[in-house]
Amino acid sequence: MNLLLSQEQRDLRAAVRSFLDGNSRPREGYDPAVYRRLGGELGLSGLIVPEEYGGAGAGYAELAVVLEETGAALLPGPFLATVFATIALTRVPDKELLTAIAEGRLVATVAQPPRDEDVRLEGDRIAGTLGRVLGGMEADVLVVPAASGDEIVMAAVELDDPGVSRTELATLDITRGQAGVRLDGARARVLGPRPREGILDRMCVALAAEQLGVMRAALEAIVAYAKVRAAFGRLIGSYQGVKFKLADMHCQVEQAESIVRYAAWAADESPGELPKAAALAQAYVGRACFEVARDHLLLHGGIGFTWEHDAHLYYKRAKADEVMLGPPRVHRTRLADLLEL
Amino acid sequence: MNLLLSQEQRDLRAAVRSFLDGNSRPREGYDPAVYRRLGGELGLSGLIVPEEYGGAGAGYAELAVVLEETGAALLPGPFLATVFATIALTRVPDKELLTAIAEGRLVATVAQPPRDEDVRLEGDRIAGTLGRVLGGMEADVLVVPAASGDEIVMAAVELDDPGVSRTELATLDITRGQAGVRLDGARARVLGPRPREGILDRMCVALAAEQLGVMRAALEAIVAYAKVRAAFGRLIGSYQGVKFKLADMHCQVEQAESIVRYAAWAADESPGELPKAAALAQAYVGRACFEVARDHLLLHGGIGFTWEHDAHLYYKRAKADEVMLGPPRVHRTRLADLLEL
Amino acid sequence: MTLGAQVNLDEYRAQARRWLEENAPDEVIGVEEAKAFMARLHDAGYSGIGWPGQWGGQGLTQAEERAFAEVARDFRLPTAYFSIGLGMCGPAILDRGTDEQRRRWIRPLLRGEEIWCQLFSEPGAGSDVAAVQTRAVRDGDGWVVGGQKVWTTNAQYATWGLLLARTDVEVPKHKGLTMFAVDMRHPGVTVRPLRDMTGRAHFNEIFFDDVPIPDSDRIGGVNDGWSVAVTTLLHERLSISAGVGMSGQSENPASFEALRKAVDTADPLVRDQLVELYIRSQALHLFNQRLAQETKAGIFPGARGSAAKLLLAELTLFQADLATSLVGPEAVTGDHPLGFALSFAPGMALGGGTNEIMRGIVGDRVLGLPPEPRVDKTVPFKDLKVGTQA
Amino acid sequence: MTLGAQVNLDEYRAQARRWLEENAPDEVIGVEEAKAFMARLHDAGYSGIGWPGQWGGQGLTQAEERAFAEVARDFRLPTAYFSIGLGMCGPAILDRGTDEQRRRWIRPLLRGEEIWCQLFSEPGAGSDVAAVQTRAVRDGDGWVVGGQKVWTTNAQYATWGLLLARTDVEVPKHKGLTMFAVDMRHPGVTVRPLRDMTGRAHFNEIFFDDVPIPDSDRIGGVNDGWSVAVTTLLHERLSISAGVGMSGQSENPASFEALRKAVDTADPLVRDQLVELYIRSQALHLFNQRLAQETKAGIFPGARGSAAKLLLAELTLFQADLATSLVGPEAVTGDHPLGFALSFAPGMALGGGTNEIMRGIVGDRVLGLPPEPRVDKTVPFKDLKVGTQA
Repeated sequence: MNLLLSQEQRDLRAAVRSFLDGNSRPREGYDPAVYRRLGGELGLSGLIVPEEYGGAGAGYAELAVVLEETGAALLPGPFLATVFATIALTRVPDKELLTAIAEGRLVATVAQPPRDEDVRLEGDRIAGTLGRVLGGMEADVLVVPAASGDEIVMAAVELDDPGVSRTELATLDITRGQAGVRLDGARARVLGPRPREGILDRMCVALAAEQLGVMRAALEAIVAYAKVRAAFGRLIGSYQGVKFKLADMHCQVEQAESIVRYAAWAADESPGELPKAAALAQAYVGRACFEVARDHLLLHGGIGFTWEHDAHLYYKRAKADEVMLGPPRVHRTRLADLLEL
Repeated sequence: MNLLLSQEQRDLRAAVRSFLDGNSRPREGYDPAVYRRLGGELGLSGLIVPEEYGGAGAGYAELAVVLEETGAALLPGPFLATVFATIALTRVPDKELLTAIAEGRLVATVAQPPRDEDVRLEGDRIAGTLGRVLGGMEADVLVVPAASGDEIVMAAVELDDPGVSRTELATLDITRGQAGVRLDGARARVLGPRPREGILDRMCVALAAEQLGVMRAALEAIVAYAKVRAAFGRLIGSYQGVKFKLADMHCQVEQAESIVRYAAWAADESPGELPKAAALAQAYVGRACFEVARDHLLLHGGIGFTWEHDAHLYYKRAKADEVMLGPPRVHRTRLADLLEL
Repeated sequence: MTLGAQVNLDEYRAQARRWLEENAPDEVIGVEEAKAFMARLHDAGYSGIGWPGQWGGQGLTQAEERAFAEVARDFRLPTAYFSIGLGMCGPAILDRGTDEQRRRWIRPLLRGEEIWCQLFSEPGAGSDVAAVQTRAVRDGDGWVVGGQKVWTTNAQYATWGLLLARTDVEVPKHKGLTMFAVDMRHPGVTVRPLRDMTGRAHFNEIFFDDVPIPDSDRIGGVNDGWSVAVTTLLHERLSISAGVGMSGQSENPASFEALRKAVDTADPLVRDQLVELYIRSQALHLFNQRLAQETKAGIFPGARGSAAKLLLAELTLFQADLATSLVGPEAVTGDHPLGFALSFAPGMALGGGTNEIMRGIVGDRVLGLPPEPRVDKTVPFKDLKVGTQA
Repeated sequence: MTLGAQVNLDEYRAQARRWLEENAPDEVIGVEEAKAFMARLHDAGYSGIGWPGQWGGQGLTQAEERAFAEVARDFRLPTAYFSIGLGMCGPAILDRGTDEQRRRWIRPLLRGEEIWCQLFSEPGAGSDVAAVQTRAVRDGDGWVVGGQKVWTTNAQYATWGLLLARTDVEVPKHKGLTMFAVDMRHPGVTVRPLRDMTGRAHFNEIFFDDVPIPDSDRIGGVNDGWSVAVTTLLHERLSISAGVGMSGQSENPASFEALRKAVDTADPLVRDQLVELYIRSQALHLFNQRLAQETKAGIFPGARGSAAKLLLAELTLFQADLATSLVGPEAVTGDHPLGFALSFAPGMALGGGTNEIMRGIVGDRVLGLPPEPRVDKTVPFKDLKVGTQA
C-alpha cells in the first residue's frame, strides 16, 4: 500500500495549484478559456484517458492530486462532470469521445436515472427524464445508462440534439451548475453494455479527492484568519476554544488525506480492495468535509455569514458534494454489505 | 405541564441531601442501618406506596427528587431495586408486600426474564433462571413475571426459600450488587395477571431521575476541581478548553433535568404522554449521563484514573445505568414506534 | 398572586383576544400600515402595557404584559419593525435616559411613529462589542460621528439609531465609550443592505460621514457608554431567550415535524436519525418550557438563558444538516427550502453572541469558573489589538 | 536506498526471524527470565541495534533497527520491563549524559541487567510537568532528594530512575529543574503500587525521603533539567506514536473485529454502529500507516504524531463506550472483558499527555497558531500557583 506522493505527483500538484491560484474564480462560473488552458498547458483533460486515445494514461493517484487542487480552489464549471464521464468512458472505451476529451475539445457529463428503466433506448433514439445532471448546461455530451430491450447499455447523447431539452437548475453551490435534462427521442450512440461495477467506485474516489481539497482549503482559510483576527485584545487563534477546534479539524484532514490516498492506490493497484475503499472514502470524507467547512464558517464569526466572504462557498460545496452520489447512508449501507455485517 | 419543584419538594430534596451527605458511603456497600433511617426518619421506603397500604402516597415528582439525590450521592445497595419492585407492586397491589416495604421492613427487587416463558409457575412452585437481578443478594423478595398456563402472572418469591439459589455477580459498578438467581421449585405467590403496561415506563422515569443525580453530581465535582486545580500557573477552569466543555455539560444537565421533570409529571398527571416521555427520558438522559460522567473523569486528569478518587464510581454507575433497562437502542426504537415513524 | 388578580387577568386576556380578533391584520403588512396599526394598538391600551404611564406606557404590570403576549401568539402582529425599539432601545432609554429624553422618544416609539435600530456591532467589533472604533468627537456643544456599523436590523425603516461610539482612545476600551441617539435621516448616514450567505439582505451596513449629534441626544454619561450598552444587551438577551420557546419551528422545513413528512421512514437508519432529531428538539423544548415556567414564577433565568441560546444555535445547524443529508441531492438544487434552511442556519450561531461567547457566559456566570486572563482591560484603546490585523 | 542495501536488509530480516524462532519465549515470562533473555538478545546483536557500538550498542542504522522491530512483532518479546529504559532513559543518557555516564549505564541497560524507570509526573505536576515540586537540595558534594512521584511504570523492578527535581525555587519554573539518575534500591525510596480505576495496579507511586544522590549522577547541567526532560519526552512521544499503528487492537474486545463477532448484526442500528466503528478505526489506521510510510521515507512526523495520539485516545474511549452500549447489561457484570476495556479506556486519554495537551500541541506546532498568554514563565516558582490549591 502506498499512501505517499511521488516527486512527480508533488510537481503535478505544484503546477496545478499555481495555475489555479488566480485562474479559479468561483463566483464567475464556467470559463472555457481557463478550461482550455487546463486541458492544454497542464494536460489535465486527458489525465486518466489511456495513452492509446491520446491521454496521459495516468492513475487515480494523479487524478486525486488534481481534484484535491480543483476542490481547494473551488474551480467553477464542469471539470468534475467531465472527470466522471471520463471514468465511465474508460470502462466502456469509446475512441471518439475519449480522444475529444483528451484533446480538451469536449465537455462531457454522466447521469444515473432514478431507476434503470427511466431512460429507454429504441433503435438510435433515446427518451427519458434526468432530474439533475451535473454540468448539464455546459456539457456537449451526456453519457447515460439506458434500457435497451432486456439489457442496460451505456449510451452517449449530444446535448445540442433537437430531441434534448435542458433547464438550468438553481443550485445551493453557486460554483457548479446542474440542469434538468429531458430526452425526447434524441439520437444516441450505444457505447457497450453497462459494466457490472467499477464506475461508481471510481467516482466515489474522485469526489473524495475533491472533498479533501475543499476541507483542506477551508481549514487553511480559518487558520490564517485566526492568526490575524483579534478579539478582547488577543488573536483568536490563541484561545483554546478556537485552537482546540482547529486541532480537531486538522485531525479530520489528516485522516481524510490518508483515506483518499489509500482509495486512489486501491483504484490503481488493488481493484479487489476498491469497493470497500471507495465506500469508506465517501462515508468518512464526505461527512468530515462538511463538518470542517461548517466549523470554518462558524469560526469566522459574522463575516463568515456574509455573501461577499468565501466561507459560504466552501460550506455549500461541501454539502452539495456530500450528497452528490447519494445521501451518506447509501455509502454506509454499501460498506456494511461489503464488510458482510 | 409542570416542570418546577414545589416548596414541599424542595424541602424533601434538602432533607434527603442533608441526610445522604455523610451517610452515603458508596465504597462500603449496603448498610441496613442507613436504609432503616432512610425508611424511618425520612419515610422514603413508603414514598410512592399508596396511603391505604401505609405509604405516603406521593407521586413520581417526589420520587424523582429523592432518586436524584440517591444518584448524586451514589447511595450503595438495593434502594433502586426496592423502588422498582414497589413500582411493579403498585400496578398489582399486594397489601402484605407494600405494607412491609412502607414500614421499611422489606428489601425487594424485580426482574424480567429474557423471554416470558423462561420462568414458569406450576401451582405454587416456580422455576427458571434469571441471569442478573439488581440487588439480588440483599433482597428479601423477588417480584417476577412468570408463565402460568397460558397467561403471564406477576409472582412474588421469598429469596431465602430453599428452592432459590443465588450467586453474587461481579459488577462494574461496585456500589450496587447484582446476583444470578436460580428458581428451582421455590414457593411463589401469585399477585395477579401481569399488567399490560406501565411498569417499565415508570422504571424508566425512576432510573432517569437517578441518572440526573449522577450527572449533576459529576458536573459539580469537576466544576469544583476546576476552581482549585492549577496547571501552567492558572486554575484549569480558566482555560476555554476546560470551561467550554463544562458549559456543554451544564447544557446537558439542564436538558436532562427538564426531561426528568416532564416525565415524572407525565407519570403523575398525564398517563397518555407517559410512554413517550419515558422512552425519551431513557434515550436522552441515559446517554447524557454517561457522557457527562466520562468527561468529568477525563477532565480530572491523572487523579481521575485512580481507584481512590470517586470519578470512576460515577463513570461506572453511569454506564451500568445506561444499559440497565436494555441497551440504548431499545429506548430509541420504542420512541420511534410511539412516534409512529 | 391572589385569586382576584387571576380572575382579572383572565378577563384581561379575553378582552385582548376580542380586540385582536377585530383588529389584527390577516396578512403580512408593509411598514406604513404597520405604523398605523401600532397607533391603534396604543390607543387600545396594548402597546407598552408594562411601561410607565407618564412617558406614554399603559402603567400596568408584567403580568398583563405577559398575558397579552400569550394571546398575541395566535395572531400575526406586525411587530418585527418595532422589535428593536420595544425590546432594546426603549427599555435602555427608560433605564438610563433623562426625563426629557423619555418624554421625547418613548411615546412615538410605542405608537409606531418612530422606528429604532441598534448600532453596536462593527466589522472589527462583533463578539467583542466594546472594541468599537466608530468615533464621536466633540464639536462645539455637540459631537460629530464617523465610522461604520454592521448587522443592523430595520435600519432601512429607522428614524433613530442607538449608537455606541468611542469618545476616548487614551483609556482602556470599556472606559472610552459613549451612547447616543443618532438621527438616521441625516444625509451623512448611509444605509446599505448587507447580503448574507442566503443571498438575501436580512441586515444592513451603516456608514457615518461627519454626522452631527447634539449633546442632548447623549444617553448616559460621557465615557459611560459601556454600562448603557450592557443594560441594552441584557434586554436583548431577555427578548431572545423569551422568544426561544416559541421560535417558529413549525415553519422550519428541517424541523422534526416537517421532516417526518418529507422522508421515507421505512429505512431504519432514516427512522433512527429522525428519533435523534426528536430527542434533541424535545430536550431543548422542555428546557425552554422550564425556563419560561421559572420566569413566570419569578425566578429570573439570568445567564442560564445563554445555555438555551447555545443549544438553539446547535439544534438549528444540526437539523438543517441532518435534513439535507437525509433528503439528499434534491435538497441542494432547485431552490429547495432545505437549501435555504442550511444557508440560514449558521445565523443563529453568529447573531446575538457566538457559541463561544455563550459557552464563556455559561462557564463564568452560571458555573462560576475563574475568568480568562484579560489583556484588554488595562491597555489604552489606541495600543490594543482590535479587529483584523493587517 | 540502493538495491544492494535492500538485499542486505532482506537477509538481515531473515536471519533475525531465524534467531527469534529459536530463541523467543513462547509465553509471557517473569522479570528474571526476561533479563536473561535480554542478555542473549544483546549477545546475538539485536539489542541496541542502532545504538553506538562504543557504549554497548550494535552500531548499525535505523534501517536495521526498524527491520528487526517489524520482524519482532510476530513474537512475544518480554520487552515491557525494559521499555522505559530503551525508549526514554537510554536515549536521554546518550544525548545528554557524560561519556562516563554512558559507559556506566548503557550496556547494562541493553543487556537487561539494570531496569530503568522515569520519575517526572507528580500529583501536582501532570500535564504541567515543569511544575514538579520534588526537591533536590545541595548537600556537600552531592544532593538530597525529598518528594513524591506518581504514574511510574516498572518502578517495582527498577535499579535506576531518571528523576526530574527542583533545585531552585527563586527562578521561574522551567529554570530551576535538574535531572538525576537515582538509585531505586536506596532505603529512602518507597515504591507503592498505585491502584487505578480498573482495580489493578499498572503504575506506582514513589516517595523520596532524604535520598542522597552523588553529583556524578546528575545528567546535564544544574538547573538545565527541563531541556533534558524535553529530550526525554520527545523520545517518549516518538515511541508512543511508533506504537500507535500496531497497538494490540486485535486483543481489544471492543475493536471492530472482536465486536462484529459479539453482536447481532441483524439489527440495522447495530449494523450501522459497527460501520461507524469501522470507519473511525480505518481512518486512524490509515493515518498511522501514512505516518509510518513518511517516517520510513525520512519525513519526520514531529508534532503531527500528537494528532495520532489524540485520535487513538478518542477511538479507544469511543469503541469501549459503543461496545458496552451494544452488548448491554451483560457487558457490565461478571467481569466481562468489555467492562475492563471501558475502565481501562480513559488511560489512553490521560497517559502521555491529555487530549487537551495534544490539541494544544497540534494547534501551536502543526498549525502555527498564536500561543496562549503564559503567566508561568516569568514568575519565580515559589510564587506560582501549582497543583491543587487548598
